[in-house]
Amino acid sequence: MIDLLWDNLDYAASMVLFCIGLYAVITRNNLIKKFMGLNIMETAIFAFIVALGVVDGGNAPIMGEGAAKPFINPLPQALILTGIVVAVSTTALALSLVIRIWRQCGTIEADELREAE
Amino acid sequence: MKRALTLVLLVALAAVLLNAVADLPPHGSPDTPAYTHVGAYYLENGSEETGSENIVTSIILNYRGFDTNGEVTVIVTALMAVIAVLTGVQDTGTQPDAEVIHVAPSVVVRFIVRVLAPFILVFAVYVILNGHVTPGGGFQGGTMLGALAIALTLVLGERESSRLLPQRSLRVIQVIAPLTFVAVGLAGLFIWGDYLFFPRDEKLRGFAEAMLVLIEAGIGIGGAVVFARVFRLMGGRQ
Amino acid sequence: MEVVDARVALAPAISLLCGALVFAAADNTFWRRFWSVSAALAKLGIVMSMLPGSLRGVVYTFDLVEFTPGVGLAFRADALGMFFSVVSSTLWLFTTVYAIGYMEREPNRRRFFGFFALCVSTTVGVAFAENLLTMFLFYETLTICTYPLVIHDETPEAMRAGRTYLVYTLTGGAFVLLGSIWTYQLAGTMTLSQPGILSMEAGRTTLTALFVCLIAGFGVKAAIMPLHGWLPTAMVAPTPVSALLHAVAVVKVGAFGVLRTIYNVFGVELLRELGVCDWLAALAAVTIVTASIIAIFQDNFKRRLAFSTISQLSYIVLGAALLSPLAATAAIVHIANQAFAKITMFFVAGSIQRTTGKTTIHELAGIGYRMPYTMGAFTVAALSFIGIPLFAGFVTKWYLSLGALESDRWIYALVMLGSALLNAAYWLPIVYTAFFKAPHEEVVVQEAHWTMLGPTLACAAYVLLLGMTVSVPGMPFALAQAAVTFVFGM
Amino acid sequence: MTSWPPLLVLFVLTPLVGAVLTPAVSDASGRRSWEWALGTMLLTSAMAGALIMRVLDEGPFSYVVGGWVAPYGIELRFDEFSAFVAVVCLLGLLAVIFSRHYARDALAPGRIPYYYTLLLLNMTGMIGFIVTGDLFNLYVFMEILSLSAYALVAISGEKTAEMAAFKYLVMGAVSSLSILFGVGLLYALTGSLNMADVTGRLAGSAEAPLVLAFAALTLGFMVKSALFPLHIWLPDAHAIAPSPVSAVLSGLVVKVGILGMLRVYQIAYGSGAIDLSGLNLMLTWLGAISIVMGAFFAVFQDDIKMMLAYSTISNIGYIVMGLGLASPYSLIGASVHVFNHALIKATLFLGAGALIHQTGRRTLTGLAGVGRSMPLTTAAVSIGAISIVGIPPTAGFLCKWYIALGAMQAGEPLFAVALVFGALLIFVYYIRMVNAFYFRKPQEAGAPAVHEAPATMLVPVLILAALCLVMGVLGRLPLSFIEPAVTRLLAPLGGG
Repeated sequence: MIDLLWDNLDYAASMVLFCIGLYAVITRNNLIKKFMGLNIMETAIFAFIVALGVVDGGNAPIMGEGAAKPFINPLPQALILTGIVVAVSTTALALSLVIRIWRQCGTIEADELREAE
Repeated sequence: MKRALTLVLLVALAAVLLNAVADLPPHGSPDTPAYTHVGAYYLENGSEETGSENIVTSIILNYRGFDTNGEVTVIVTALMAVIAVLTGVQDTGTQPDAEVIHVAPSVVVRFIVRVLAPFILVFAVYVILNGHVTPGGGFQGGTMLGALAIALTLVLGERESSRLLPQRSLRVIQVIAPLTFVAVGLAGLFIWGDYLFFPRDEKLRGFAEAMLVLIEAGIGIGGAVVFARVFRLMGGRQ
Repeated sequence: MEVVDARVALAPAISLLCGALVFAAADNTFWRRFWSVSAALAKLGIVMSMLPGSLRGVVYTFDLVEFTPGVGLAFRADALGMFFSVVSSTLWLFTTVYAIGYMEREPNRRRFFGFFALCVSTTVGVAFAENLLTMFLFYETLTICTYPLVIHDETPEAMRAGRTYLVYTLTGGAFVLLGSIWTYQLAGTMTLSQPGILSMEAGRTTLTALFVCLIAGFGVKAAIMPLHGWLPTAMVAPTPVSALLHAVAVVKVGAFGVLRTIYNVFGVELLRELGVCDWLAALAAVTIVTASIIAIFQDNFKRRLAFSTISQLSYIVLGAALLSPLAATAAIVHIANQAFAKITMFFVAGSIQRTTGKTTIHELAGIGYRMPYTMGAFTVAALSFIGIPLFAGFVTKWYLSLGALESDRWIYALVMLGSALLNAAYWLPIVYTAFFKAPHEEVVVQEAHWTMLGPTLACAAYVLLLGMTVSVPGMPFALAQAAVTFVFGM
Repeated sequence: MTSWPPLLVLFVLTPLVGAVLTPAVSDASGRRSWEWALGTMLLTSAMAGALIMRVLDEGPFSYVVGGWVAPYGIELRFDEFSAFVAVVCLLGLLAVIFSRHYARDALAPGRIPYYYTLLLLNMTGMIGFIVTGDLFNLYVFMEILSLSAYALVAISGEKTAEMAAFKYLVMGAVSSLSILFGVGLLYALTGSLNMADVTGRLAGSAEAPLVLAFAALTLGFMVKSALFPLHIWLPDAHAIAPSPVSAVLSGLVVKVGILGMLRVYQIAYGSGAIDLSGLNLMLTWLGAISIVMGAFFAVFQDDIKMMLAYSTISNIGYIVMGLGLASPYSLIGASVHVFNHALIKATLFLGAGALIHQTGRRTLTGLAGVGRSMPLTTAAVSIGAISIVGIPPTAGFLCKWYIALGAMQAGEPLFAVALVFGALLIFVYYIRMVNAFYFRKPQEAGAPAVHEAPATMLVPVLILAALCLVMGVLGRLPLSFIEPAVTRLLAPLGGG
């Protein structure tokens, strides 16, 4: 078990990162910090998927002169490029919601907001 | 209390996750399904079939072009959402906008941004146009352009920076990315019979490249406008 | 012989149409009355036009829509269904005429007559239902349609009664739905056209549970104790509604459902083997006696009627549960007998209330001098309930007692006797008070309006006819016998 | 025309282009937005019609984008479950029609063009989600759908709208990540993203990651469809959003989670690589609990839209229970309810929106006696109420019937009991609503005169109410094409 985990250390690291992010989402009171936790989770998943494409000793998948096998799997990279854009978009919307909440209520602490309701 | 409970739960979750990923096909091995199936096909045929040396780009624009089509829609959705959330209402709350403090940036910052601006611009254009041979592409270049616009907004005054975005055609420019994408895709549909089809034979390679560059440019400009606009909206500007 | 005939579907549809037209007529009194009465006549006409065929043994069927093979809305007018629909459409005509007079000055008449028509539509729908699904559909729709009638007055009391009514009947509906689904799962069909569709293969426990489920579902509307709680509270409704609830639509639909469950879902043979009907019969007997005893202590006229209804309904249930042909005849015939007698009484109670404003029994002293025809009709109905020969109620009691003896359960014959005494104990005092106690004030003969008096007398006449001869026009005893022959496979 | 292959991709693109061009064609205060959005939706609906004709004729079909064959390119696939787009287009169209007066009065003028843009983007996301045959593409369209949904909740201008939207966003983003994680795991195990290809290649995978992949996907989709106890975002978001948006969110967006689940089942059953009985048991229980809890909370609401929001949780419970029981009948019932509940809930939310718009009140106490002044709207809402409780012959009955039958078929009669009696509990709060409309006197005598809603609001509500009845009577229609899909879904399990 531990051996297997050691072999798949990249995966294991991203799982741990995922949990750290989730911890922040659940426990943080400040909405921005909550959202930063979510960003950590996103990063963890992205790292996990990108790591799926890694090949030992692999090169960037750019053909042309001087390119040598093995190449790294290009598909996860392409996917995560899309994933990052999605994450950025979500962040933009979340931040603008936080801005509106701040302007309306004067606070972005979750517990104070609950009281205000 | 809540934190301790969360911690316990998360440790349990982590154990489950770790247990599962430990059984995944070994990391870095060239024999995993992930490497041998679809990915291998791309590496094998990508360059030839799409004419792009950068296989990541060939996936983004050719094989999985429809994903990218959706992706540019996602950022436009985000922009529309931000506009909808941040404009059009009077704030009734306790925090007036007037509290936003305007501090003039230092001379050093202003100078450096002004000096670097043309270089950043050129580099961004290069990254956009060379996406199919080198690392880079529309998104990457667009981000640089957007960053440039943001930097300029910070150092220029309100009046000058508002000219960075074309006011009259803004409502079209801000959605230019999906529009170009769909336009090029439809061109493929009406000329060759398939949406997002790019001609593969040698004679038409130039034409295909022109279509790809058009898409990249659309993504770059559209992305840059979205970033700049979101930034300005968050600062309470139009 | 089975014949496909759209008339089976037309009969429920015509009241539906009438409901729609009444709503469309808005506040125009003439058109509302016109549509109500002509729909009642048209429906009676349709049902009666099928009667000769039915008496010859023709079964009319009509499949409306099918959801999936075997599950759909289908109508089928067999002898039992025909009998019930003849009773309800005859009574609808009387009640409509009566209601026009009774509701003269009430508010929200459009809503009242609209839903009134819908109720009868659903009742005939239940009568003609070919399968449990169709039956459930109309059973539930009936609940929904009667709700606005029960809370017609919109007083807090009425709203409370309405809520109780809904809680009881909808729970019952849920049981019926569950039972239907279960039946379908076990038998692969839900048809009511066979003398029993289940078999012992399903296992004793399952069948018992299913029986309890279906009987509990239908028993709510049939007001078998202890499921009767809604009935007395629902008395706050206007009198024609009470009449409709008690005599024509709601309770009869419940009793009819019990009959269908026993005869067409389980079948007599299976139930004999299963033995659960003994319990049902015992429960019915307890209900008959207990409800009668409670009725004695009621001073409110309508509440006494309500408990009497509870008691009378269990005659039907008891008749069915005895599983003997003679008792079954009694059960089916009692649908008509109880209906006519009870509706007469409600008409009387309503007439008295409208004309004199009196609602309790001790106020009724000398009322017989003031409203002689009305109280005459009441006396006829009361004697029928007691079971005096020559009145309709006697026929029921006679066959039921015979049935009890036939199936070696003489105790139920004693119950009949006891019930007769109890009935006498709570009906005769009213007759006595009305005719033999001196009136409190000066007596002027003051009958109700003819729209109310007419139906009252007509129904009383039917009670007499049903008791004296088996060939009452339009109330064929023969149909009941045909139904019994069919279910007992004789 | 109907069999022209690229129609499938144009179907996704039409609302997309229409959406991004909405601000450009209208002026700042939203004039012409409505006409533009309406035109877009009409065109989209026509395409949906053509596609459904085709699926009825030939069965499932697909289209590969850019001429790259699957699994290397992206495949769009239209099967019987995809026929849900019919309801999506219909509700989208009616919501747009409804918004003409509603948006003008309820929203800040500057927001109106963006409101329509986001609504159309929401449609785009939904349609893309439904017709794609590629796991990652599914994720991308799901994000278009989710982002626009968050913003549509915030747009209403109610005091707590942003807070509700933020809550929705955090839950939604976590669930999206969970789904992406599941997709990543499936990719790691099979090397493919095409659903059909993944299905074929799953056999023989390591068990732990496989279970985790399905768990992650299920969890993500369950949050999206607000199954108890993951429902906490729903009531606020659905109650605060503008009413046409509530109709779309409750009718359609939560169903996306269910459709996602159906895709997961297609992969799981088709591959035969994993035993889902544990998951099914859990879903059945959670579904049953959802029914009861949703109904329970709804009873205590005075706010009409809040009540409707909780009722959505109950109804999702029905559907999930049907999925979990995994017998042919229950799956048919669940699939059909995905359609029917959309119609019913849209009737209720649009009707409630019309009532709130005309009276300015949103509590049951405030709406007392409104049946006299707005008879048509209240009649439509009452039909919706009867339908959602599942009284025959309305649309809601069919699903109740089939899911309960499915419970019997699966040998779990107790769940049938839970279902039937859960429906009774639901009735309790709808009867309160009907009572308030018709049988209670208006509170204040001096209240301003209330009139029937304008035609643009009334007509959609009436159409939907009529559909609630028609779909009940013609229940055969959806059944006839769902049945082959369910049979195919369960075929690998043997028997059925």
